[in-house]
Amino acid sequence: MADNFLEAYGKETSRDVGTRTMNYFRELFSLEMPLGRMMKMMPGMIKFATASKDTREDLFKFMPQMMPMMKQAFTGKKEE
Amino acid sequence: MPRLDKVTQIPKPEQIFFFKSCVASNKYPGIESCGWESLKILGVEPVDSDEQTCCGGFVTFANVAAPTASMPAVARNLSLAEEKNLDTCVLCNGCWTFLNEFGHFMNHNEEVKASVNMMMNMMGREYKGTSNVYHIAEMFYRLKDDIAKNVKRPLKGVKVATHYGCHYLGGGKYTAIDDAQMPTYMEELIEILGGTVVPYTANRECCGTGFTQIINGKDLSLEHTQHKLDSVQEADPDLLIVQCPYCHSQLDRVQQQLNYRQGANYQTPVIHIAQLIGLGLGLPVPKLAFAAHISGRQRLEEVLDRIGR
Amino acid sequence: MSKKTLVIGGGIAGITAAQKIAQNGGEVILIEKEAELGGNFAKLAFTFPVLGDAKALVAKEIDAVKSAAGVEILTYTTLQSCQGSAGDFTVELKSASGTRSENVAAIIVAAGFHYMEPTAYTEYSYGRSKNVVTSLEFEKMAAENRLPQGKARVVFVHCVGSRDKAKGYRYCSKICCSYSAKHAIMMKKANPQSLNYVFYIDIRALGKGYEEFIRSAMEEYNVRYIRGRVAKVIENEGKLIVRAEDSLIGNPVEVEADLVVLASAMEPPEGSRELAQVLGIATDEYGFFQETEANVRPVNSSKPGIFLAGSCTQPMEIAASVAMGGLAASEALTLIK
Amino acid sequence: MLEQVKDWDDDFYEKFKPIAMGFVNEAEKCLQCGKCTGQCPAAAVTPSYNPRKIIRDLVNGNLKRVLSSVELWQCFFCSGCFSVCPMDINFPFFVFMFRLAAMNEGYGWEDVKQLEGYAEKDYLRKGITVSTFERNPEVVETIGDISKIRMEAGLPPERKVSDRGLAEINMISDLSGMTSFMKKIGGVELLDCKTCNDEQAKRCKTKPLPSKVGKIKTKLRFYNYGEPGGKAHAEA
Repeated sequence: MADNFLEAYGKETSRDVGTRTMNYFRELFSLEMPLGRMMKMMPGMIKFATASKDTREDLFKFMPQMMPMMKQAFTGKKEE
Repeated sequence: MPRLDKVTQIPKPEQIFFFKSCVASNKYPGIESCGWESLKILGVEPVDSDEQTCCGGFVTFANVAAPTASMPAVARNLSLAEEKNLDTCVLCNGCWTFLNEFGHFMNHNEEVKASVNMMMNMMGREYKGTSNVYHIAEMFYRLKDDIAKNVKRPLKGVKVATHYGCHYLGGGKYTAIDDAQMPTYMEELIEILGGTVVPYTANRECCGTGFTQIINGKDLSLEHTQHKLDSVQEADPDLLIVQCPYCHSQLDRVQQQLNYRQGANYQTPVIHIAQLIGLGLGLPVPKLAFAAHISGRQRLEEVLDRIGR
Repeated sequence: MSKKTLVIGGGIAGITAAQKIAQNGGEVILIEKEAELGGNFAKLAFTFPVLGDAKALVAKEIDAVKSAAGVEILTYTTLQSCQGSAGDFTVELKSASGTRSENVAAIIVAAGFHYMEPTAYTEYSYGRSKNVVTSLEFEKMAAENRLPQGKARVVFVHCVGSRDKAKGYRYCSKICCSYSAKHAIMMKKANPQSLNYVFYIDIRALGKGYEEFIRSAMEEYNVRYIRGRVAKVIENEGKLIVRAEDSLIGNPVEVEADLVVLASAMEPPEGSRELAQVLGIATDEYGFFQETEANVRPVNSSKPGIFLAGSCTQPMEIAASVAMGGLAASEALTLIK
Repeated sequence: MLEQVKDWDDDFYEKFKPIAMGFVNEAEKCLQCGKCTGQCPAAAVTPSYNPRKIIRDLVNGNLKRVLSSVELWQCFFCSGCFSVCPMDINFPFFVFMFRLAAMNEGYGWEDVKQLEGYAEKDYLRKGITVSTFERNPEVVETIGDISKIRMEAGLPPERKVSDRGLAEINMISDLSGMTSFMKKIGGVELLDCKTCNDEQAKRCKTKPLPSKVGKIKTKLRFYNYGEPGGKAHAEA
């Protein structure tokens, strides 16, 4: 086991760590909605829809707003 | 000295959204019942909702999730008050700071607000950012004249020390109603109720919970709380007043732990400002729920005997 | 057309400017809003970096200006209004006996500075504990022999109001490092048993003799310099508990002190913005008067014919104020002759 | 040990600030005056903890030192540093942001694992983060049944969040990635205390916890900012 943080990181510099951290936060705080992210949200939405009758109704009300976003996610283009 | 310009901005509404706190509900129910009843006596009708959950700040500050998970939870809780067109009154410094801070971020960052609102829309809600969040201690200070008129059980000869709590004064450097280093509004409230204020050295020290340190860094947490309790012990107050249920839980429970671990003898009753006001306004003793308190139970009974049950 | 010059402010810069103009045959009206001449200089006990008797030095200068031919001194007087342009200003002076109108060729603004009242610094218990004083109050205590006796610990806190965006000003007040060292030396001289601690962020001792002066405090007078801004001062049973970080070691420290001296910031004189408005000249973001060019035109205000001198332009020490007063005088003289 | 300045990620802070949703601000204005540390409750009990040094390393881009440190996990979140800071640096916000970054590097999961239960069992299932359940038998002995006290105080025996409310916070959790994040925490493989030598065990802040086989392996953190203090270390 390493004795200090320099040994633990070996040849990696703080610059490498910084790049990795930046990429992590960029993805975490991204407000974009690519396909992968949308697919990840699906199970949660299904769970919500099946919770009760009124949650399902509320979610269905949201569907018209949802469609252009889905389209954009699939095609990767922003709709004019 | 309280910032009077801030105090006068607090409205005196007919109704207010009563935001319940996790610790207050499940560990010290007296805070919840006293807050509710005292507001009623002071002419503000509390309104609650069983859809209200934990404020949502915990998950971010405990690092169980990113702040992106807290924002929608905060927005959701605030939207409950917005639906009723009411301001929010919280019992806990944590709720106050999280609802305020995250609300502030969303109000000042349109993109974040839009993405949060997308999630809100899925649930048939919308976050507008119109509900102001007030701490119940702020409300009490705003209503101090009404309190003075309604004192039924004066705290004559009761020595009271104060603990304000970091998440209100520290985090609210620019938003709290008092100065972060030399606050006095709780002292004023105590004097209105007829109590005697006892100063002690470590007044502005943190209670030591350290948010999560009590769970994953217990040694640090206990050491700091002990330092605080030593100072309280020296001043020997009958009651230690807090305005945050989390500080309440720490200062109350750690006394017992230290007594057990080190054979110390800390016996200072800790009560929330809502309970103190409830005590002064003459609420029946079961409503104060002192049975849920752990340290200084005997002393609490003595105080009750002295000022009348 | 008038050959007179109006000097606003009877501190060391204004006194110097008035003297120099009079020595060159000009006529001067020197107005001072308070009872006595001397300004902030007259409130000090000692000068620095050479420990001179401040009261004697300033008294000599006041005498010189009072006896100078062609200098009219008006105390309790303020400027009411100002019209006209360089070479021909009409000013209205207000005093207790009423207002009077004068025609002057040039105006020198030497309004001085004000020691900030650190009332916002509640963490330092200022205003709550009588043993927490500003450096100006310390000067007074020293003059009246009220300094703590015996084995007293005295803590000097730098940068109270300076270099502080939240509660004070972002600028450095320049002289606090030196005068805190002076106070520590005064303390040690008055009470050799005392233990003195100075909490600093950086030591700014620029100029001839300054570095040596501060080193002498450390070397000859055993003043302990601890790098770290004081975080809080708590009163406890008559003692003051000072908490700070010794940031060179990286460890929090606590000092049990008998007296805490706050080196409060130099701020623009009270009413500087109103005065600037009356004169029609510019101030900077803090309220100090703005010069047209910082390096080669330090005494020229934004309006021709109005010149600036001393610490109403920026925090500065006595020597610089005197130099600036002289330069302002020579600029004013060009308009008279 | 000698550090190479050329290894630092000098412009990390400048790049990070705009994407941090406004949580990380003003650190470039830090004067290194030490007022924060002077009033810090954590620094008073353990001298190696020092917010000033952490801010310095973040601005300099010495990320290796910050992210692998134990000190990053010792903040009390009391905001005292913010309340006295002459430059209005809100350090507690830095802490939770960089704790996330440290977790991305594989540090500190054992601390978060102890908190995951509150989020999963209480927050998501009941909507209330603190439950009525008492771990400490002495407390139970002293106060008895909390629902009885609630009833005496005129409240329902248990505070219940409606099903609709629970469904909503669960969806927020699913949609914001909190659920998957917590699954990760659940699968954390903790340090094996048996492999530590005495020297490492002395430095270790981690107490033995039930380990679970999963994808993430926690790494040993270091006291990067000085010798640790506190009673626990004094006795060890």
